[in-house]
Amino acid sequence: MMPDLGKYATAVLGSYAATAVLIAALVGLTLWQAARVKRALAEVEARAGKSDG
Amino acid sequence: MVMTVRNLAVARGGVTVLQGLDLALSAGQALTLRGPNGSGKTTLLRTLAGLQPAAAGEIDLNPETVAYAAHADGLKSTLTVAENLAFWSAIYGGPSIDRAIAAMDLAKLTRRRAGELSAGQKRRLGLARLLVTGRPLWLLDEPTVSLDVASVALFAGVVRDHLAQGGAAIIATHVDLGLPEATILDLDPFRTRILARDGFDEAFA
Amino acid sequence: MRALLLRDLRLAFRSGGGFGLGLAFFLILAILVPLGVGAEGTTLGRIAPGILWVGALLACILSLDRIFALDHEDGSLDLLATSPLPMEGAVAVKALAHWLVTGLPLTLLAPGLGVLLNLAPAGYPWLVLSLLLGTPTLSMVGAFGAALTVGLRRGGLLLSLLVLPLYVPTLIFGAEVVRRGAEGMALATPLALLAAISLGAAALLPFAAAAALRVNLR
Amino acid sequence: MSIWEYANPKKFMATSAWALPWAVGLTVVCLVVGLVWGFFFTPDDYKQGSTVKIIYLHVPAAMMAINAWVMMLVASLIWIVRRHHVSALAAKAAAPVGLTFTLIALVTGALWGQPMWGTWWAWDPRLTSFLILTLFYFGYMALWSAIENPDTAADLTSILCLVGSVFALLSRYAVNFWNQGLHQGASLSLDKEENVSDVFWVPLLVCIAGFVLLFITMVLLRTRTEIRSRRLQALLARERVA
Repeated sequence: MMPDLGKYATAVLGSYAATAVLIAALVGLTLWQAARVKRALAEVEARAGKSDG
Repeated sequence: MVMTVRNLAVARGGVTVLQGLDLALSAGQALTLRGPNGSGKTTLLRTLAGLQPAAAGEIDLNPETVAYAAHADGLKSTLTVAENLAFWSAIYGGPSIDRAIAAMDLAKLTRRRAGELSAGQKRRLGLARLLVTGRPLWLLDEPTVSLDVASVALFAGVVRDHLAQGGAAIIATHVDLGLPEATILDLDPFRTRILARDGFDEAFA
Repeated sequence: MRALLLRDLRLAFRSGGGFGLGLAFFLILAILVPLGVGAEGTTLGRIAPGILWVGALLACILSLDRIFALDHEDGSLDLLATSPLPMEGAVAVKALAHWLVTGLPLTLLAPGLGVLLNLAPAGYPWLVLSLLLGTPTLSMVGAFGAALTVGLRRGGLLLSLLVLPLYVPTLIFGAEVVRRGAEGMALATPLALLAAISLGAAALLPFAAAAALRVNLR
Repeated sequence: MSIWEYANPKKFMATSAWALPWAVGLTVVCLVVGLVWGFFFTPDDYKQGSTVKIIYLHVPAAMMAINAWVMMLVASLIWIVRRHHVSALAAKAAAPVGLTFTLIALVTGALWGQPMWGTWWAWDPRLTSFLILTLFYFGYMALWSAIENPDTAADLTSILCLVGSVFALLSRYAVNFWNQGLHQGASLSLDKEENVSDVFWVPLLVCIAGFVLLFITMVLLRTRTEIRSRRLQALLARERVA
């Protein structure tokens, strides 16, 4: 199944790996921030006793 | 009318601190703003001076008539007293500095550098700046800080002269200036106590 | 306007330090580079245009934060903002004052450092001319960056980060003029572009900088 | 109903909550189809060998790195002219995404350049422009994080984005000029689009669509976080005052 990349395997696989790492970092950071802010907001809203928005 | 304000609200850092203010000031009138720390005196003065936009309401005021004096005097410590005043006089195209120097009792200090003055002397120099602006409406933020009793009286006299010549002044202060003719405005009733649902950062709250 | 210019110049001369440091930095850089690169004349001569331009640029950055920060600290910026002087004019004048105490002396000092760096003789007039045309942009862009960061505590470092990328076109065209001049090639295009950027910056950036200052004073 | 209603935070939250699952799904589908197709089912280029497979990452990332900045410019303009908070926050949300794409373009470019040109890095005009673009992204993000008052930050970063765009464009031309001045007849050309044949072209289009969708998804998600964060700050401020 794996295509024969020949002598350029490092470059090609490296590119895909680096891209995967960078995108994973971005997605991970985004999700982490989203979860953190969402939780903090839920806490404050619960304290304020209202849940609109 | 030198200035009219209708239903004004002012905000500091996105939070409305004063609202529902109606003010009117005519030539020869002075207004003293009273209120505890953080009540919005400085914010109100900065809004009237045009440094920040009003959160709501209208301000009817020609910006070309205003001279603003903040907490900080805006003095350059390496310039002499005369140079400091002459600079502001040139910027405003105002009258010569002699009268201001005499009025604030700075004659003996003209050749001294501002950095060598005492705190009270600096303040006197800062207030003398008002006289070289040649502008009718003074907005003063705590003008008497670090002034001694004699200097406060001296300054009250300067303000009185200014009013007599058709000027006007709004003064935020804690101390009694000795200006009985000034109307006192207590800002406490206008403070935003119960924050309205859409009181601040209304797009998000 | 004239009063503000004279005041800023007087302040710069009285407080010393500020712009003198920039010149000293420029000089030190021109001494350090040969020590690091080696004394070989042709190498030095080849990189001299770039070194001189990068040095001028860095020396200029050193004093940028003083354009507005001092006035902001002592309150005179608030007072200037409420004065009859239009903010755009004040910004332009303060940038001009900055140029007069940094860019202009750097331009005058540069030929001397060119000697140290073994710049080709044909390059000298173009070195002076390119710096004369380019350093005003450095001051004007710097004033814009200083206006953006005026109220910030970590302003100085951030200012460099914001301003350096904006210096790229000026640096490229400026150094290119000197390089071509030193090698005796045609240099009308980079020279014209350098001048065009200066004119554009002087015409438009005061508005952006004044807008940023007004936001910061709010 | 006018399009500006979407600029209301509540309306935006509602709409984006509905759109987000679709965006995520389409992103995953496009990226998986495009990359699998490109990686496994396209032939090697006769000249570049298997390195041609990097094109499916490099070109879309490079395109979106620039488009992200353009989107930030438009959002900044909308904030300056119409003062819609969502717009300013969307610009803020897009910056890290644009930066990531820029880094991807640079890294994959270097990995591609090594076997093709025998060097990781060449001061080619395009590469240099992207390096400068990263600096712009860093400066923009640093300015956002340095200013406490969110509206002040929105104003100042918008002004920076506007001025920065002009200078970025100038830098692009300057860099082109500079490099031609340096190396006469540079042999390194990155103009792949011109000589891409259909075998590579179709999966490349799918990958480009995938990156566009990824950008949209990320910006939606990050903007939602920014709006929540603003609301959090507003509620905390209210608690302090009350």
